[in-house]
Amino acid sequence: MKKIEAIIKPFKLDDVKEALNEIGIAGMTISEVKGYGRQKGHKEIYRGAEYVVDFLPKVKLEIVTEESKAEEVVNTIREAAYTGKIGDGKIFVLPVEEVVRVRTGEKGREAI
Amino acid sequence: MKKIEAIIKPFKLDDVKEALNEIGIAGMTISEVKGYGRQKGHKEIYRGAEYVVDFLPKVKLEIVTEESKAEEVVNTIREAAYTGKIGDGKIFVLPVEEVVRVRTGEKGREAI
Amino acid sequence: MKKIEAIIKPFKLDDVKEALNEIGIAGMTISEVKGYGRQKGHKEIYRGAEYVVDFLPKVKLEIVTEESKAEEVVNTIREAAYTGKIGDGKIFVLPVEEVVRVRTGEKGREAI
Amino acid sequence: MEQIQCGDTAFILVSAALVLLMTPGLGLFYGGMVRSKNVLGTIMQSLIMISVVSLEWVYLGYSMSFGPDISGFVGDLSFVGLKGVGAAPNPDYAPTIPHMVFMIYQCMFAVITPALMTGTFAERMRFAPFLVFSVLWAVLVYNPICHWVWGAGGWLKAKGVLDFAGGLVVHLSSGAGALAAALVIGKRKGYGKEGFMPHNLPMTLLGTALLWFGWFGFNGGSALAADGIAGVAFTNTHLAGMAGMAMWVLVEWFHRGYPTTLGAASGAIAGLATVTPAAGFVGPNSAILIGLIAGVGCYAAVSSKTKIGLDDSLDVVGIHGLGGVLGTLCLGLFASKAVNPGGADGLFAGNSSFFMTQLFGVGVVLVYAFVVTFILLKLVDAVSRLRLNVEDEVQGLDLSQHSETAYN
Amino acid sequence: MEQIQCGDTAFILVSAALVLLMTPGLGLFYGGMVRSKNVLGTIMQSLIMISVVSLEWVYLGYSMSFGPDISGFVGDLSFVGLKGVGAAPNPDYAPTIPHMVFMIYQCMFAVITPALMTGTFAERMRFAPFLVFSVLWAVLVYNPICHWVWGAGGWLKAKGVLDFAGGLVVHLSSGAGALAAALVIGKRKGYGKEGFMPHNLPMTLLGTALLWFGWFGFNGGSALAADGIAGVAFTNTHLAGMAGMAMWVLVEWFHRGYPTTLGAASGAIAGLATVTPAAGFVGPNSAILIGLIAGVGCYAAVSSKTKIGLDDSLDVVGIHGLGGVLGTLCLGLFASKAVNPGGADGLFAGNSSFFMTQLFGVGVVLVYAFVVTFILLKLVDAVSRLRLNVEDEVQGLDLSQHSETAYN
Amino acid sequence: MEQIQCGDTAFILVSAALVLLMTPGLGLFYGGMVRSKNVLGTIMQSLIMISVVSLEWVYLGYSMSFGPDISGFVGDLSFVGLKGVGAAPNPDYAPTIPHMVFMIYQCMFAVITPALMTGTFAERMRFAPFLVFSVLWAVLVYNPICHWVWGAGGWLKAKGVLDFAGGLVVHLSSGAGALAAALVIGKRKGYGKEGFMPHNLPMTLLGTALLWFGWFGFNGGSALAADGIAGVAFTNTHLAGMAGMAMWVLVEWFHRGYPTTLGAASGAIAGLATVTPAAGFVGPNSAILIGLIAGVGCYAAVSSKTKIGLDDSLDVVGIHGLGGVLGTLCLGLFASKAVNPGGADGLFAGNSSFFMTQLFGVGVVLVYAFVVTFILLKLVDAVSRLRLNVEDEVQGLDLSQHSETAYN
Ligand SMILES: Nc1ncnc2c1ncn2[C@@H]1O[C@H](COP(=O)(O)OP(=O)(O)O)[C@@H](O)[C@H]1O
Ligand SMILES: Nc1ncnc2c1ncn2[C@@H]1O[C@H](COP(=O)(O)OP(=O)(O)O)[C@@H](O)[C@H]1O
Ligand SMILES: Nc1ncnc2c1ncn2[C@@H]1O[C@H](COP(=O)(O)OP(=O)(O)O)[C@@H](O)[C@H]1O
Repeated sequence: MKKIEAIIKPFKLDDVKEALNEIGIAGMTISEVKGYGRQKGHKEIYRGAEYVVDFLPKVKLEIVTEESKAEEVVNTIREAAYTGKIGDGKIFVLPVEEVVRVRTGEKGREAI
Repeated sequence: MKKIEAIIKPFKLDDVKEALNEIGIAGMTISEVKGYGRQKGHKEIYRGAEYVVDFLPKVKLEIVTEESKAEEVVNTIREAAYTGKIGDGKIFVLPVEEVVRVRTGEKGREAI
Repeated sequence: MKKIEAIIKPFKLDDVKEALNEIGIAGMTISEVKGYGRQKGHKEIYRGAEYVVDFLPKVKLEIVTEESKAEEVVNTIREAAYTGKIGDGKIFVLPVEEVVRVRTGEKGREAI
Repeated sequence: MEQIQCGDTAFILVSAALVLLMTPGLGLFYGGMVRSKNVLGTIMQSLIMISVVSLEWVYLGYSMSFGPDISGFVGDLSFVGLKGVGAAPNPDYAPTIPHMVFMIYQCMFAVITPALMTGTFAERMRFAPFLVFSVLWAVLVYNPICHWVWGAGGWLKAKGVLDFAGGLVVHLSSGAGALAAALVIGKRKGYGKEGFMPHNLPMTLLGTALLWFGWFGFNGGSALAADGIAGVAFTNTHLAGMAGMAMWVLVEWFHRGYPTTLGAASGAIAGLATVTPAAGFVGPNSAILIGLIAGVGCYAAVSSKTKIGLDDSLDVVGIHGLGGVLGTLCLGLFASKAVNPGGADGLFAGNSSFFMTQLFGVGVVLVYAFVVTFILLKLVDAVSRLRLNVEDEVQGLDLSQHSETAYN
Repeated sequence: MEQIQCGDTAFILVSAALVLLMTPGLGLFYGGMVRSKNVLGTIMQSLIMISVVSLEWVYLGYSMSFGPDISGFVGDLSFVGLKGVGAAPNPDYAPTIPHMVFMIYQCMFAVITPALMTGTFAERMRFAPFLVFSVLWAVLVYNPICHWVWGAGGWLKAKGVLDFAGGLVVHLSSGAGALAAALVIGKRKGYGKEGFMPHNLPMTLLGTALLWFGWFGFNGGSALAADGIAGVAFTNTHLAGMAGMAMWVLVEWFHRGYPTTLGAASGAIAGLATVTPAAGFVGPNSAILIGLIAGVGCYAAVSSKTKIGLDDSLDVVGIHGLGGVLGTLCLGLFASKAVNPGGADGLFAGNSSFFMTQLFGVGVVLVYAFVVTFILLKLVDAVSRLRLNVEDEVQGLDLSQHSETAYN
Repeated sequence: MEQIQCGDTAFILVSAALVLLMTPGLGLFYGGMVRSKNVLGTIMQSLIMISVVSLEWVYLGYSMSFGPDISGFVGDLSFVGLKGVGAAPNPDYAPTIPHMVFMIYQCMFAVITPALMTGTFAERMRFAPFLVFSVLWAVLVYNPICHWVWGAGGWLKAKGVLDFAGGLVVHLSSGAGALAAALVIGKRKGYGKEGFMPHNLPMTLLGTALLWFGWFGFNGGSALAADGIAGVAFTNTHLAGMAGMAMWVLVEWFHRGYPTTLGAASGAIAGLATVTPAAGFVGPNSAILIGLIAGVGCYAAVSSKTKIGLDDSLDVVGIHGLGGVLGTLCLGLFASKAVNPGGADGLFAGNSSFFMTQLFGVGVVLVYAFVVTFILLKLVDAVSRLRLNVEDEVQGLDLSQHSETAYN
């Protein structure tokens, strides 16, 4: 099993979700995160002074999937999240040793 | 070392925390996430129109623990988070290579 | 590739970010989490009654980096996040199998 | 109509606007204290009272409360649909302002009273039976008590019971009703185990501010003229509010080690509620004393509720109920004809019988409101379950009752 | 100046303050409904109207609206810079209060009207062209319509068109303008695909409370004296607001299965807007009816807008536009000289010609406001693109237009 | 008592309510600008002033400020405990309203003044010494200055210094005190390194709205009657507020490239504060000019504070202090007996001596308030450390001082 973590631009979430649905991924967990990277933070003005805000809002997707599907998921996310501008984000693939569904106790690929 | 990630229903957090305490787990990190899965999203009404909200509030627990305790942790969470209804959530087990306690610099099982 | 996850005290974030910048780490993702551990929760008063709040605000950093840099990153975080008081947090190192940059499709160390 | 004073009319119109603002203010006050999944439902329970009770008021309540008296007990139906309630003053109540202005001013009081009660059963009542209960409560509890105490010919009024701006009519009636409601509906799931911490205290503080602001109209306007009595009622309102705030904060600081902001808000509301019956009948130093008594008394009540295991969720009994009692009795102690010749002298001015009269008034209103509310709730519950089922309570009022989420 | 009444002056000053409060109240009402990245920009579009329109009002608008009449069409420039607008009353408009008080009271109406329109193009207009458009709109749409309907000598007024507090001048003018604006600026990116759920409904409910509170000044104050007419206008405002709230909630409950809090707020605003033109000219039972009509009518309009694919984002057309139409026509039905001898009798009092006059007024204002707004927006757009570019729309108004973030 | 006017009484009562609302409004204004861990503590510092100062006012302050004069310097103790302050007017101050109404109206001014100062030492002062300091400040700074400027027999008043509604008494006294406080308490931990971005700007905008609304009572009510002067003061308040907002936004747009919403709010407050001393003494065109001057002047002050490294956290010095100075001097320039025969003619009406008088007033109040505040803070600090320790500052006011969390 693999866990795919993707950091994407928030407004791309809907597109990515749809694209994943199309390839049969029906489960995922998302969270709001802040990212720091090549993409320059923006300036904000506060009472006549300028401040640089480094951390930009991003969405993190976490998807656990079978080994055989991992690459397809990665590619799908890549395409759906793509804008071509700096800050589009990253995708990480991590190994997962076990998966359990709380409701049924099923394990492994049954649990996804 | 293993990292256990569990996605559970928010109102089950207290039960899970207590159950983990009982088996001697005294450290964990939680975050608010949104989940998408078999559990159908709810409808919301906005000015006379209906919208489906896909992402449901969930809580994510992260617990790093010794290899030998991992299974017990997984089972404990499973039981405490169980309601039997769709959407109860998932538990993932991931390998961890190193753990460090910031305060002392301790590593490995000492650090947990 | 390694993924370093660090749970630190929120007010240490700026120091840690700067320290990481100095060793050439220019990308990271952070999120707000709540932690539970040795550090005792605080009491809160609500209409004449006292309640113990167990979960304390923490910041979680996630940094994916090359294997060879992982140790330096861990040490750097450790030093910058250190206050010596209970609750300083933990650092976890996890294996990462693949990294992709959404914008370019680059993989591996190029993608970081 | 020659006798209409534009200054008095201006004052009561503005006062009516201020009292209207208190109802959503109360919604915010309560809304900040509940968990975020219940905030809309909680505000809604206040807000919708504006519709429910105003309708009832126009087509029944005003006439029951202030219509020509039937043997001291209730008004007749002369004013139903506001028949005859126009620009000419009603000399029984307010000779210098249009009758309609008096009617709408009183409407705002009728609206907020059942809204106060919602704090006690917060986070767990179904919306539909709540509406039904509220209408019945307005008709069977509020209107009669209002008539007894304020209606021309009302029997408690005839007995000499005084209530300047609603210690009995508003605060005790809702507080006693709240006690019944807390008993009937039972504790929230997780009560005593989880913390139920307030989800947004700045919202509660904003609500407090709007309530305080509105209370000037509530108490000041109850003079029904912009005169010296209005001035003293206004001043007393402010002074009791600030004294209640000071006292609660001090007691809490001493008792728990910290002066909290919610304590400040709670003490202010306690002081404001408690001075309400007395506002136009006592002097400012008495008002400060009343505020101090409210601060310590309501603090004690609220912090001991957990001991008796009553889930009066947002402390309607401990603040409004007790405040109504304390205030009405304090009026029995501190009332002074030197301040208001139209009032009475209290115990400390040597008139112990007035104190007993007030005690009697408290007893009557407390028992009546408690008993009738209890019966009403049991009846409504029998017809249509009051309480949310467990899943809905877990999911929260907002989604389960209103299909909405407060924050996105 | 002997004839100045301090009671009337007090009432109109307080009313002016209440109406001022409506503009930031509207900002919060709208601000809660947009996505969090747009909340500051949305509030700003209301707030800044205070500066933009007040300046315009002092140096042009007041004189165009209420200055000595030029052939029924517009006021002359006598009052520019408030020349001659002082403590002495202007007997044409308000004989018992200082002229300056009348001027500043009317200023608040001029301010809020273009602010109402901002709901229709929420989340996607650039700030600079928005300012330019708003000034032009105030000059070319608001001022003339205001003069026609309310100015001494205005031609619609002369024809007998009545508008107590701004059904035509405020609500229909902005609602018709909003329709034009929604057409010109087009849909938001993602419209129909994403949900655009409100980011903070308690903020919207707070805005509703402030609007309702302020509306007492808006309608009550339009009597320009603290008298029986003010009393009836005040009462009608409250009753239509509560009836609109009740009706919207009921219809929605029936139609969608849930009574929502945003529905309650929307219904209240619909009722309040709809009764505006009629407030001082009809009796309270008619006001309740008007509120009920507003609740169901505006609900129907708002919930069918998606069908025609109009992105009137926060429903200015469906609530203020339709409310202005319905209210002005209802006045044609329900007006009664028994309530206000200075008013008219409506259709139900046997006077069908008055209804036709009102219909004519609606037609004129609707067409004029729509056409001129449409042209103005096209012109401004040609000079300086109205719409945010896509990146800025994605990023949100707050960062792209104001370099700020609402919540940290 | 025959001479009491119900219209005037109504107006001052409502004005008092409006001014009371400003204190929590200020709490929200400030609360939105701090980090979320400090929001409750920040609001509390305003809110609790209602208790602290009102108590001081009743038992000392009112008498020191407005009691029978002792050699121009301070009032005697005749009015302690409000002895003799009743329904009969005090002809020295307000002959047409009850003395008690005047007293409570002035109480609200005394309450908000030290609350204004809290913005300067936001996020880092301990609660207990803060309370002690505030009482002492009210007694030793506010009361004397109030007596000098407004008290019958006050020496600055006798010299001809004018201050319509508190440019010296409220804004400069707190602004000069704030300067001292910023120096004594020092910078926040992380100052210059971290951003300290506002945690909730909509809260600040709401605070701005409540302040603006309340300011109508603050300045309008300072006429102490609902007359033409009240009308002009009210109008000037609005116009200076809107002009300040316009100017700040424009300057910022030019200077930084963006018009911000916090800039709009700041400019509005700057304009409102600056016109305060002049409100009833100048014409509306002058008021607009004053607002424009305030907008650019306070912007310049605020944006240069970082250069001198002063951590006046929420800009009390740059807005209220400078506003008080500018407004008092502008009054010296623009005052006109044509507007208010009870006022003066200023420099532009050819009376340069009045300008010098105003300059003198500014100097006296600035030096006195700065010096006494500085000494007071040093004294209190010596007895009980003013500043939070580092852990508490990191943890935030809410948890460390009040054992509460704002948002859950
Ligand atoms: N080494 C890293 N570890 C974890 N997250 C990273 C890392 N580098 C970048 N990110 C995340 O990816 C986001 C996008 O990265 P950035 O360098 O701005 O642009 P790009 O992906 O186009 O190279 C960042 O905002 C951050 O959230
Ligand atoms: N493949 C997945 N990867 C990551 N998270 C998942 C995945 N599938 C489900 N989840 C998480 O688990 C939650 C529950 O899943 P769901 O399919 O709704 O019910 P159940 O766990 O009963 O099968 C989801 O809301 C989501 O947060
Ligand atoms: N076993 C664990 N798994 C995951 N997170 C943990 C674990 N133990 C501690 N943490 C996180 O680390 C934080 C600090 O831990 P704590 O035990 O309070 O102090 P210390 O790190 O000084 O021992 C906790 O608040 C929690 O977020």
